[in-house]
Amino acid sequence: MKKKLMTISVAVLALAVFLMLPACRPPEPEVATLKVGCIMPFSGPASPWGDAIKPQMEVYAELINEDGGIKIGNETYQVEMFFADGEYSPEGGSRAAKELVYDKKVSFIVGYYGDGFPATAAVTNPEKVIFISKEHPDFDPLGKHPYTVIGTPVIEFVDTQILAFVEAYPGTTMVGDLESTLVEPMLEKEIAQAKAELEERGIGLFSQTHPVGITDFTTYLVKFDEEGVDLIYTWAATGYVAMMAKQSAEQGYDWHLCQAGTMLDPYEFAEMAGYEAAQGTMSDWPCPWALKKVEVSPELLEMAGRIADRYQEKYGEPMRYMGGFGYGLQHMSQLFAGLEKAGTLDPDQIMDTFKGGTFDTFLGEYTLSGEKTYGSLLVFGYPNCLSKLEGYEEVYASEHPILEIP
Amino acid sequence: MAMPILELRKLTKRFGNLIALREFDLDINQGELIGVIGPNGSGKTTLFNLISGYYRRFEGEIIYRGKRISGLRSDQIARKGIARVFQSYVLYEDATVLENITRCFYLICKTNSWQSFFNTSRYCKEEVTQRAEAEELLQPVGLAEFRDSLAGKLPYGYCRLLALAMALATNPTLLLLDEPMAGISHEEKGLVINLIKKLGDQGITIMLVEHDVKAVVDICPRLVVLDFGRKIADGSPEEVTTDRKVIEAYLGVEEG
Amino acid sequence: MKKVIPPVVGLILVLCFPLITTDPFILSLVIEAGVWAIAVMGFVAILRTGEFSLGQAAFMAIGGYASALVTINLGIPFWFGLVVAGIAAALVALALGVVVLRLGGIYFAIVTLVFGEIVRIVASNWQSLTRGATGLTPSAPSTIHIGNITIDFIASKVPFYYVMVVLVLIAAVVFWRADRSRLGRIFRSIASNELLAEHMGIHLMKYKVIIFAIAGFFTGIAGAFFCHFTLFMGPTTFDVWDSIMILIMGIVGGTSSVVLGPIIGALVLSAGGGYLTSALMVGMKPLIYGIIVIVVVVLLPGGLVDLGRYISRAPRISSMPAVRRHKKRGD
Amino acid sequence: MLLLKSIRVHYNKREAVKGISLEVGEGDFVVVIGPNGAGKTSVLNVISGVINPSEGEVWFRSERIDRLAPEKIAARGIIHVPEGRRIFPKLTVMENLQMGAYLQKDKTKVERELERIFHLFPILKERTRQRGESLSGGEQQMLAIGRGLMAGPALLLIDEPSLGLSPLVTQHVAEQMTVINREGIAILLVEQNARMGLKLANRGYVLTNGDLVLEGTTAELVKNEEIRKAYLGL
Amino acid sequence: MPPVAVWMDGLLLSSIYILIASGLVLVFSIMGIVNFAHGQLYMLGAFLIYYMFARAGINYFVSLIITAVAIGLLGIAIERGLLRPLAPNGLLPPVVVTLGLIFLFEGIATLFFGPAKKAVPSAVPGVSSIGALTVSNEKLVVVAIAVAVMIGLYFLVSHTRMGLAMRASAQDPYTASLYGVRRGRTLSQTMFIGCALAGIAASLMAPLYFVDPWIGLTPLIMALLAIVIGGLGSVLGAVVGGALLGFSGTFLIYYLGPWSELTAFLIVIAVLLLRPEGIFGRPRA
Repeated sequence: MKKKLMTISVAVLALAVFLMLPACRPPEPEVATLKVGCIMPFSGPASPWGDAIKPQMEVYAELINEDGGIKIGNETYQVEMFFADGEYSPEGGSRAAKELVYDKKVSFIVGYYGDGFPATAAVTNPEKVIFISKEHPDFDPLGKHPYTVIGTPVIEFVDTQILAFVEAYPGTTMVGDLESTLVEPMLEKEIAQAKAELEERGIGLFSQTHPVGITDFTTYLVKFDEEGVDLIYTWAATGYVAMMAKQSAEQGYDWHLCQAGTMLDPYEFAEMAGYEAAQGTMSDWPCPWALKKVEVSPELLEMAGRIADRYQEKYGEPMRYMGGFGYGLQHMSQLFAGLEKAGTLDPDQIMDTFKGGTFDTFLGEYTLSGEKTYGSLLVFGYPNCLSKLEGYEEVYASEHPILEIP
Repeated sequence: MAMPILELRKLTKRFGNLIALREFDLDINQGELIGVIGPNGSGKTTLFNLISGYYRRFEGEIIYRGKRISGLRSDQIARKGIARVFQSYVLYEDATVLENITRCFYLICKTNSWQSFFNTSRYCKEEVTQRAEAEELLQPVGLAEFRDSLAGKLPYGYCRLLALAMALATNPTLLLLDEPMAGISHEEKGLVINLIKKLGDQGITIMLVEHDVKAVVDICPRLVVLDFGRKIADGSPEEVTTDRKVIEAYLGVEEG
Repeated sequence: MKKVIPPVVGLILVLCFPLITTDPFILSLVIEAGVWAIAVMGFVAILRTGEFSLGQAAFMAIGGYASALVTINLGIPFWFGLVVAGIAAALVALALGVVVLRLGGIYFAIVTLVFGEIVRIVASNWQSLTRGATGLTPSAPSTIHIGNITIDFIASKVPFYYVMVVLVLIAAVVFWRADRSRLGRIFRSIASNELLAEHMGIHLMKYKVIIFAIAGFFTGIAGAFFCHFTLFMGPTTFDVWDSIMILIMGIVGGTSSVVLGPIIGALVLSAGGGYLTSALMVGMKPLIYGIIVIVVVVLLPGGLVDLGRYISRAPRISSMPAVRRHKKRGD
Repeated sequence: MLLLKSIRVHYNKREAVKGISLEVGEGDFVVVIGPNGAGKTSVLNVISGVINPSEGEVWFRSERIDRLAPEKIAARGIIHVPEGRRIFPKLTVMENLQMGAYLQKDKTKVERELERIFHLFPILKERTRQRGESLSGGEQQMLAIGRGLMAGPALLLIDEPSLGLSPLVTQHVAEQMTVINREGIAILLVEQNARMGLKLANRGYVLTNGDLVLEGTTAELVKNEEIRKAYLGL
Repeated sequence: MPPVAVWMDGLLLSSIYILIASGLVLVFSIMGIVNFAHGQLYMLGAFLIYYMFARAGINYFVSLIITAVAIGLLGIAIERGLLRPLAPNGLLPPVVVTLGLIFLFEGIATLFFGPAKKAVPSAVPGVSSIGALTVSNEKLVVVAIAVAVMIGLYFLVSHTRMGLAMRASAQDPYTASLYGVRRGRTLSQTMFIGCALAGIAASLMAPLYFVDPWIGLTPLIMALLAIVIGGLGSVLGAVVGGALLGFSGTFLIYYLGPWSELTAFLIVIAVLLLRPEGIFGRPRA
């Protein structure tokens, strides 16, 4: 009986200690700091993305602070990063935003990687916290969500991305599109647009939808084969694309596999799909120094190089994942450019600066449209720089920049 | 006494290849005390299971007060005034003795669930009277002092007494008693016998399944003997206990 | 009189909570915990009839969708949306209950779990209605003006907090009254001994379906409130994991009381867990949850509610409700 | 061979067996009779180790066996044929028999035993592939006894073999038990059917309400009027 | 008629569902509880294979056997340490513990193995071409091993002394104990076999797909569906249910696309309405 009591007390004590943990926080620094929050998945199946981008963002903030910080008006600010786990779910995003906004008192949130932007924006908006995120059909930067900016127009670039893939493989006659029921409704319009544009070029498009979470795509691949597909476009996450590559090889199919997202780790991808099967897989590759048609400002190009070097120095391995330049790092560069230009921390003035302004980012100079541009409202451009897997390396494949902003 | 209260017509119950009860006929009159006896496995408990609706699939008919009740659920049968005390002690073991009784007032509550939900004064009053009634019911079985102990912790004999008190709480017209005296002490047995007799005097019809033939003979003016799923005798205790077939059923066939 | 003091003091504390802190982070954690507490109360109420459901989150999803759809498409105010949500969830619970409550014990658990998956799949496939995984974006209740007072649900979390408190109170009073009244006696009878209860005239299915529907009603309201609070409703907002979490909160809080245990369980696991998320290493949270569950089941079957009794070594009257393994019955 | 010394059994504070002493010699055929609820089955359960007595000792071939696990007792040659037969319903007749020989490692012995059982109960041989549940009551009883024999017992505890069986079948089962006993296996029979039990056995005990009221040779007991009283309450 | 590749895929999916579902059923039929952490045992098995075969380079078949045994032993530990002591307290405590184990195992896996998807290389690389048909060797081997394991399981359960004891103990523990079956040992044996099946399934599937801490849920739910269809407590039911789900899954994908997912659940609902106890379940009530 006594022993049981002891065990219980210990368990309760341990629980209490855990509950106390977050209360022990370091004192606030005295220098002027810019509190920047970042919501990414750090738990659950999507956590590898958060884990990959977080160190890059930390390195970037570190380098900025070493260089003296961000100059806004007459004051120079050090950058302090706060990360919260968005669990890749709307509730998680909302909870993480609350933690960052209410508890950590951040003024900006960048690099949101997850689902359910509206739920997150609902937290940031009333507090006038500027939220730079990717695109979502319900995401309304000028209407319901005035303090939000689309940093990465992921949905809009679907048709240009498909064109970029097709340009990389000029002989393509039939494009297969394979999406989960999760993303299919989001892309419906864009895919239709892509289909029309492809038809002008005499190329067909055949679309299929699969349930979430399956790992066996054989049946879908069989159908693609029956339709005579020679290029597959998919939004599926890297692991699932690897499965598609592997199962294609197992069936003896020989087509080009193109994933809309960035490749998390080319080495692991090749291991997962099988070395042979993985070869030639194309991905989004927002790598500043590999851009050929887009010009990046020399400072940011240098910074990109320094980030890669510092990353290698700090973690003892090369920075393989380039997705940071499409999300977290890109959003940071967008934000800092906007702040320096606005010369104030007042959110309304910053937003005014954003609307219609032109900014240097890691992916070239971009103009934010204050008007309707690519079918949505407030958006940064995005170059579709694509890579192809050769051996265990990603190499430049093609590029289709979105340049024309009225 | 125009019509028997319970009529059993050609009841047959099979379990796979086994026939537990075959073509069993019986009429029971209002206020009668009937003892059902027979060796182990002769189908006595099966008979109760059919009447109380525990088994709903069988052949034959059960007619209670002129209405067919075979095929009804146990709760519907209970609602008609047939109460049953189980063979092994079946109680709400995790509740107190008093609570066990009050739980049996379900069918005779005058207030409805809404009144109870909103805790109306009528419901409160009824609760108080029911509590008093419950205590009253515990008196004759000698369980008053145990009212607050858990039923599961009661000594075996008291469980049987409690089960009896619970059956009475439903204010039954027909009481099915399945071995109320199995495994209880001599004094308790006396208590139970007196109680059953008193109930009989109150006009409750009772069917009693019991192994203790002596007790049954003591209580019941009419006995039915089952053997091998069949009724082999029906009559007064004197007739039955001297019946050759009955003796053979119990003791085995005599030589020669 | 002594009996009245603790709940009154507790209620005053709860009502004064926004005076102690208006930190929206803490408030939202507590508001979410309140939502879960309602769902857990429903779960525990069902459990106390001897059946355990692994699909309670599905009713939150049904409520969430119902409310989101009627408020968005028909422009009905949030408050009626809650009622619609409750009714929709209760009706589904009624229909499901009639079909699956016949199956006892583990069957019921498995089938309700599967039901949760069905709701998720229908929600993600029925795109014309639910907009699939894109989800719906219900809005917060509109600002209320009463004289000079303005209640703004967007600027502050405090109005939401009080709405949550009122909902939890209503649910608590209903479940508490149900537990204390004759219904509770019937539920306990069924849980304690189904055979006896039936022979005492209780129609088992009727009462099981009733409590399943009542639980569904409040669980649906909880789901609707939650989605108007986070402003999002998607197919995975309430999924299998949430159903399992509801069960775990119920067990950890303690099932001996139909109100206090769920509230404690939700506060400790939902609010506490949410508070801890950033402080813990990846993977620590599920690990801790797992350990808490096992420790509670093995050492403290009465749940946290029972902790005081355990330490003072008073006799424990509570443990987990008995859940039947199988219906045993001939044909 | 088997010796019970003042065994007491409690179920839930209820005393089911009130200090019973009993003896079975090698090759003996002993019957315990008494009405239902007299504690007969409890006595068998104590011997086979399924329940532990609250008091008293059980000795088998000068070894104390109470507190031993059921499988240890079975390994020593005491096999219990339970009340209600308890055939494994979904196992075939053959498998039911094999279960009897679960502890028997010697395959040839098992084969021999099987031969003997099929000789004793030819009906079982015809049904080896049928499921236990498909047999009639009498066949199930034969199977239950056969299953017990498969273990190669020195002492067979048989509980109410006549339960629910027609007199004719009961007669048949009774004859088989005599044959088994003649082959040298001691039998402790628990029976409600007093006349049958007393006819078969050479010694008997009479139990009522957990008490031993009479004991002696069956020849003596048959004449005793007490038995009739005990049963029919006259 | 769908193409042969679709048939092959159905066979493959059926194999995994059957292996997992029959493990669950086996444990259920003896212990009377569903081990909800079964999917997580599968996940742990997949990690074991990854570390032994992909990382340490141990022969695949050796790794497979070690994984099966290790997961089986883990099952015994769960049964002896948690489930058996809780068994007298009714159905709920052991079931809740298995639900808690889901979180515990996922936490452990995330903490120690990391959240990233891990790749297990093909154990039997290459493809075989039979006429116009191309099938990967890996899939052929997986199906062959799965079939062999199921045949082995059938033999074990129906033709060995241990299997006999297991079945007898499942039907009537009291009588089985009278003939020398030790209940505790039978429980452990059953848990070992059931969990080892999850380990084998994991070893077979890991090289085909990827490994991460969350791969356990889908197989668990599919296995539960298979069990509901086939009937709780019947291994034959698990086999039929698993095959029905596996083949209907791929066929319906071929004809219906994403709605196939719902169709699987509709089959379950139909079964529940028409025959609540499952196709091979024992009728109740």
